Amino acid sequence: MIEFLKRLLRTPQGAIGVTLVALVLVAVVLGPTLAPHDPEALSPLARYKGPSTAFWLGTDQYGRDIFSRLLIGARATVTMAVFATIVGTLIGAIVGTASAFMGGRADEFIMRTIDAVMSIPSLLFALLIVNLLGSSTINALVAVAIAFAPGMARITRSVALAVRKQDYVNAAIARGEGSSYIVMREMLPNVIAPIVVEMTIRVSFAVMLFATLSFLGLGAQPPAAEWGLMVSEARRYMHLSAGILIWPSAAIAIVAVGFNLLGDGLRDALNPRT
Amino acid sequence: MTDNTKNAVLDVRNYSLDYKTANGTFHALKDISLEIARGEILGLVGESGSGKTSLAWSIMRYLPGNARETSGKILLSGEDLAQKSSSEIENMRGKRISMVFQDPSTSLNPTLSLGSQLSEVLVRHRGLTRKQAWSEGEAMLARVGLKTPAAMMHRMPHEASGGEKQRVVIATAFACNPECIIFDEPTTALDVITSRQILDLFVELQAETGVASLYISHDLALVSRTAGRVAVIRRGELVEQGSVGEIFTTPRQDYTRELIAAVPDPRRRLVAGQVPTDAQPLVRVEDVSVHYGRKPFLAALTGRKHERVTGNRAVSLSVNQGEILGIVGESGSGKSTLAKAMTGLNPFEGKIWFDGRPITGLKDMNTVYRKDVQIIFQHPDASLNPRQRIGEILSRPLKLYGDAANLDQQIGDMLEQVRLPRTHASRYPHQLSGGEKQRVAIARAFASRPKLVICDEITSALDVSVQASIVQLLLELQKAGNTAYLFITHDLNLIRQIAHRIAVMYRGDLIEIAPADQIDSPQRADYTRRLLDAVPPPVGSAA
Amino acid sequence: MLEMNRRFFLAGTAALLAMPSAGFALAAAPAKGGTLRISIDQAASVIHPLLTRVNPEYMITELLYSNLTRLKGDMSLEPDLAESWTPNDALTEWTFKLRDGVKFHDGSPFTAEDVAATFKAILNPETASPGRNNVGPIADVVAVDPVTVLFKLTTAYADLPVAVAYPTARIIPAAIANGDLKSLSSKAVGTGPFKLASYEPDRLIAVERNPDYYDPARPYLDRVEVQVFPDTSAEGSAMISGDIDVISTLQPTEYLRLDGNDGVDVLRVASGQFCNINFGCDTAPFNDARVRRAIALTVDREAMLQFVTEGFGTLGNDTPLNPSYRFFKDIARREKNIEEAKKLLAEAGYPDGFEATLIASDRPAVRTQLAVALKEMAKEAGVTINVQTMPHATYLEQVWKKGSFYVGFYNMQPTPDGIFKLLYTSDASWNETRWNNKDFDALVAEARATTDEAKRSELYTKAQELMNEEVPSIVPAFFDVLAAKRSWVQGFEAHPRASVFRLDYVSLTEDAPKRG
Amino acid sequence: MSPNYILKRLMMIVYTLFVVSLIVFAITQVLPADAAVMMLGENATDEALNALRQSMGLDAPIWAQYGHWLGSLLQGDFGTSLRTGQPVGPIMFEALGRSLLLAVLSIGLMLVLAIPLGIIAAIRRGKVADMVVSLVSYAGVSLPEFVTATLAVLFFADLMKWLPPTGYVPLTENFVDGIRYLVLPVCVISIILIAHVSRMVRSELVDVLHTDYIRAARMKGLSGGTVLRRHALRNALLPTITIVALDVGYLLGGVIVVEEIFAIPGIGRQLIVAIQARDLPAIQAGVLIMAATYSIVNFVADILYAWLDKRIQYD
Repeated sequence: MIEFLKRLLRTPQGAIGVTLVALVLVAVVLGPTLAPHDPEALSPLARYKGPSTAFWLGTDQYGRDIFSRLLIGARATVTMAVFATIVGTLIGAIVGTASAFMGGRADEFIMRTIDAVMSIPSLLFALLIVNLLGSSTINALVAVAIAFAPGMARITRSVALAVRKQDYVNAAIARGEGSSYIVMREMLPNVIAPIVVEMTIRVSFAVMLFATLSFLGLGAQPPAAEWGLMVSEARRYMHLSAGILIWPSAAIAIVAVGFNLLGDGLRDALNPRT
Repeated sequence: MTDNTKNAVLDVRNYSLDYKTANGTFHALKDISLEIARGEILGLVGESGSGKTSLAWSIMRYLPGNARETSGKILLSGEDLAQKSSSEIENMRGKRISMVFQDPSTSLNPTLSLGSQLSEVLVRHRGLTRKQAWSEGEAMLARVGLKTPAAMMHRMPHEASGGEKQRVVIATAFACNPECIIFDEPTTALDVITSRQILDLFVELQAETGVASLYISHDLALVSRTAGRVAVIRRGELVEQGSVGEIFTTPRQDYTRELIAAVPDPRRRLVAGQVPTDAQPLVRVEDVSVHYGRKPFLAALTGRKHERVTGNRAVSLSVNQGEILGIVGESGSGKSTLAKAMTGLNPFEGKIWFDGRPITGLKDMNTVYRKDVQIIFQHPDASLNPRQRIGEILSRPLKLYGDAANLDQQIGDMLEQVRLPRTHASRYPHQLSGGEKQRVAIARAFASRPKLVICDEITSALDVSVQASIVQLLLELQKAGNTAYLFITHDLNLIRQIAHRIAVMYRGDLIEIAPADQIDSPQRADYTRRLLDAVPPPVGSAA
Repeated sequence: MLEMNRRFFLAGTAALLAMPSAGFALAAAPAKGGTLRISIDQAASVIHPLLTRVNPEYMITELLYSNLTRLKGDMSLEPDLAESWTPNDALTEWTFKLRDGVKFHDGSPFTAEDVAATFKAILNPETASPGRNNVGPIADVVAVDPVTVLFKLTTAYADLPVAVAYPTARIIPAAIANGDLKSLSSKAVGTGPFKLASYEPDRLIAVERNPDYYDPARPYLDRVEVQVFPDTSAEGSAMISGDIDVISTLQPTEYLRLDGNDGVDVLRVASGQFCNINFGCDTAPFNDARVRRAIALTVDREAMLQFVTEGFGTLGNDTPLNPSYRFFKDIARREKNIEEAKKLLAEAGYPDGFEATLIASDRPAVRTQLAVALKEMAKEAGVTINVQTMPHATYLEQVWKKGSFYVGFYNMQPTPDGIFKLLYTSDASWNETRWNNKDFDALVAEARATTDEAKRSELYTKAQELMNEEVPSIVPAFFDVLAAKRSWVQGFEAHPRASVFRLDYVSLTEDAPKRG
Repeated sequence: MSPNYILKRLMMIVYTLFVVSLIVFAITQVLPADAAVMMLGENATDEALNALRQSMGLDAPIWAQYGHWLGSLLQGDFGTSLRTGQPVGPIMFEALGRSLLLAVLSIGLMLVLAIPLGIIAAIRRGKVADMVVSLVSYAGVSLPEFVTATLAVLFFADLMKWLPPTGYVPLTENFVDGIRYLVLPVCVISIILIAHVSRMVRSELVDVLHTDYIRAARMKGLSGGTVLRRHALRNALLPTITIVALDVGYLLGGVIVVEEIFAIPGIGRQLIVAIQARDLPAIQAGVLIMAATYSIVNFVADILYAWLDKRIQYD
């Protein structure tokens, strides 16, 4: 594990990625305790204020402290994105691995259907689902998860197929191992690594997707401090105070870049060749 | 070029090469000195990692960024290559010194026609126009013995056979009549018969052009009949160097001796002659056929019948208690397919009788059968799960077939049985060497005290010396448990050493089965004889 | 005398109203010609004159059709297709004299028949016209002669001339009204100042001058291009870059952004347009007036005015009327008073407050802003409000008129009666609050039929006081109507009604960019 | 590449569209909206509504409705918009045309930028240039389109006044203006893809540069440049075809947002409006058309790939 972390930190991507993500996680864990102000308290007299000692990043259209809102919002934003990705990945991984293991017509059928689903752009798909379920953070989460599942299924399958051909799987079959053991102990451990990489990178996509849903009025609900929502609300006020738009955007950018870099780092670190 | 054709064309003097790596400096070549005169072939023999390829790259001046040349020089016709500018080097490559690679299927660009890949070197170095180069190229293809050069020029690599491709590569190497050519295992990737033909071609062209040749190979036997002089390299150092005769008859170094001893020699039989053919064979394979592939969509749609790929065509054979049955054949002859069928990895038609019990398919292969029939694969790194410790890998068969009592004890014993330290149980496969890994695989196979072990090319990925020791181990285990082997290989010499009987397969058909000692008798099938002719006569006969 | 007064006030006559309204007298004689680009903030999906529902659609039909009367910038009436109108003494019958020689776009003459047919169509439930309940208590419409129409009413109604100016009361040919009414979804046959040139609901609606318009002077413009801008910020940018000449409805934030840009004039007019918190007065806990009043008491109205209008508005007092309306009564304003609120809640049986979900549609955005602000303000009185926003369509489908606690948003209506009958009486067309207060109904009904100014204002005052006491809905603030134009645009004014644009009075100066 | 394969792929497209039609129909069935109400508005009386429901066959069982819808679909009738009362098909296809223009231009720009970046990164692997390129690409993926779009408008239009902020002019109407209006949206869309594709090109090229045949080519005395041109690029760029095709899905998604902000009346706008107005026929048509576009693009890509890379044998 330690040795693995070393490998991870050796690449510049890995190093920067870990740092940024760690930064974000701090906000997620300690955000509420660190926040200097009540993120929802209105102050009519302190609207559109620039950065000051009282309000480090200034205040928004309700005179709320942007810095506090960012800290609080980290939970809503990041955990949601991570969670949605994990759910989507799990669904995808199960379907993909199963499909690969079954093979033959079943595999064909599953994959064609997945292709079909994937022909609907994931944003559009998410849009439809949220409209269906009604706009709320949880529903957005479900939507993103569902939108992600097919892609992940596809990737998992291709990886699983490669593993499936390996001789140690053949050996297991020849040994007369049960399917469950083969899938769980022989295949899955070797499938997971690339999946984790893909997952990490997709977290940033999830953040984007959430933000975009909020922009289309279908994501988190005001006055939630979800970053995407903050940005999309801010667009209306950006001409009165640029900070309202810039800070949450920057926060999102950090998450996105962080997870992307981390993903690339992981890819190298998990790659046997390096 | 001066007139000093007497002197060495290629002259490597006290050459040393290091690689800077994350965990310290690695000495790839230490004080190497060798010369090749015009018209001479120097065989460079060494096992994997001995540095023979590094030497090739240093001669071609194609070294990775972390390489450091710590001493010595490399002279081509007296000119120090180290002094040359990169553009000079580029002008030299392919013109004055060229190279033939191991695997033609990877050394040719899959998306360019063979012709363009051959002619580009002529355009580059002999300043021909594309047109001239093309026709010149045809001529050369004819010269390397390709039947339809004009057509071959237009083919894409995937449209040509391995042999044809390698001929094109050789043609390219000879294209500009270089002074020196480096052959890096030029036949290893090819089938027995093809490689024989390629070898003949090489010898012929070499004699004709008198090019100074450095012939790199791991195969002593092969080198013994191509090269005039041999240099043995080990861990970056030249062990010894001399004429083929000296080296093979009176080797001075122990390592050389071991190497020579390790080379399989049909005359040194390692098993007692015949096993008594008892009334009922252990396994009887009856008309087993294997087909691949599904009906393609259109065929399924139109109901048009279509020819499925055939792996095995009605193969029948039997193995007796404690017998070693060798199966030989070129790639695609269906040896492994049979093995897969017998272990339930391939669906098959026909019957397999085991211990008098009929097996018609996967469903019949119960625990008993699984326990009694084990398989060992070619590549140990592929057959051992990289994410499981040796201990876990070895524990599986124990858990599956009976006594899982005091596992650690048993696993330890298994490891010792295959000459591995008990401590290896806690290691991961990638922490072991190739030979060690294969030993683990063997240990796993024998854990269940099987009656039949199918060995699918299990030594072909290993170095000669390692191969020898593995074979040694296998034979001991065989004697100990009177286990029967189905030993699949393409190495005739090896199989002739250890098998009781040898089955020859070709394109999915079983050609014939013959006792090992009578495999070379003149009344064998034609294909069998061609195979035997193709393998170089074993070492020593040169002397 | 009173008689005179009454006639003087009620009877519109061309003589009186033909003169151009004061606003324009100052401006230089309008130049003719040119193309005006005006932006709207959502697609004009419907151009059927009887079925339009939102301001952008009203704009289009206003360009293409005419009413009998129309509202001027000061909310007073001006004749359109009608030249004059007179009621009977009981105010139960109104006679409209029509212009002669007016032609529809298809060349057919305009007569009283068309008026009759149009109103019959509007009143026909099958047509499902949104204006059905807003054009007055009409029993029957009779074409007396080609230029005379008689409106028979079910009750006395003083405001009919204003009611017929309602945006969905555009006059269409009888032939179509009695025939293929649907055909007007994609074509336009009106008597309006402009003819439909091209119609792309989501991008561009272009109209061209109607040479046969009854007023030879107007319209001044050759062509009007109505462009759809889904994104308000983008709309502002387009104005700055001079891509568009007029923004018909402007967000306060964009107003602040555009203000001071040279070449851009921002326009502002006080209006009765408002956002309110609707209580379902038939469902607990809101069926208790004390609870409603308590929540109203938590509102800091000055702050709210800032939050939802950036200060571009007037304070509300929980009635839909403000100084922009005639008959507005300035009752003592309800100020924030948490103590009082807590007390009322306790009396009502909620000593430690309660929890409720406040629903706000996502368009326009102020709905959400209002909800979020109220959430925080109500906190102080121990009332926990969960804000839930939803797409407008879902809102209309699931909450509107059904919900018991949600945010509404309304244009100013031409008269108090208009807004009361629209939202608050038991028989209101959109009885959102289900307040169903008999006394209130009675007051409004009586006021309708009353002609005496003093009496009327007294009745409306009572009504407002009652409403302010009962709080069927919280009206914290009214919005000014904001708009913007390039300086080269003349004669465009922001209209308090927000659904009136009067583009036929607009002209371009010579420094306007020449366009195709 | 056998006719067999082509036929198979075509059948796949048909299947895809079938599945999509099921999905979209299912979704639109349960969307919280009553088609009749949407059409007649809030003021419709119940009689009116019921009458309309009858005429629209909304009272028929679901499967019957689906059958009917699919049937008319096959006759090229996408139904009438509940919002505008106009036939959906023509509107959607016109919109699709505009979106495709946007998409094609974006892909074009993206390729022009991404491929060189990827190549530089690959040959200067691990060097500064490589880092710079990856930073650029990360910048691309670090913000959602609607933010980049907003910032782009603020800077290039409001501040610099170089380009018109938003809006759309058909190229047929005025080519120059049309292009000027397209510049910003095209840039915004391509930024996202540049990141992905340049990284793709990089890794592919890195792999190719390590193959034996590249070494072999160098050993023939060919210069690095020649080898790159003649041997490496071709093989490295082939896979990008498929990747780009797959990205079209993401692109169409991005187009939705960008069109919303830049007021481009493309299919994305149409869909947003349709979804907001619960215009079911429009939603169905829009989604189907998008899916079809995606499948066809990928089909073409596969054929192109198979045609360019003779190695692949499809059955």
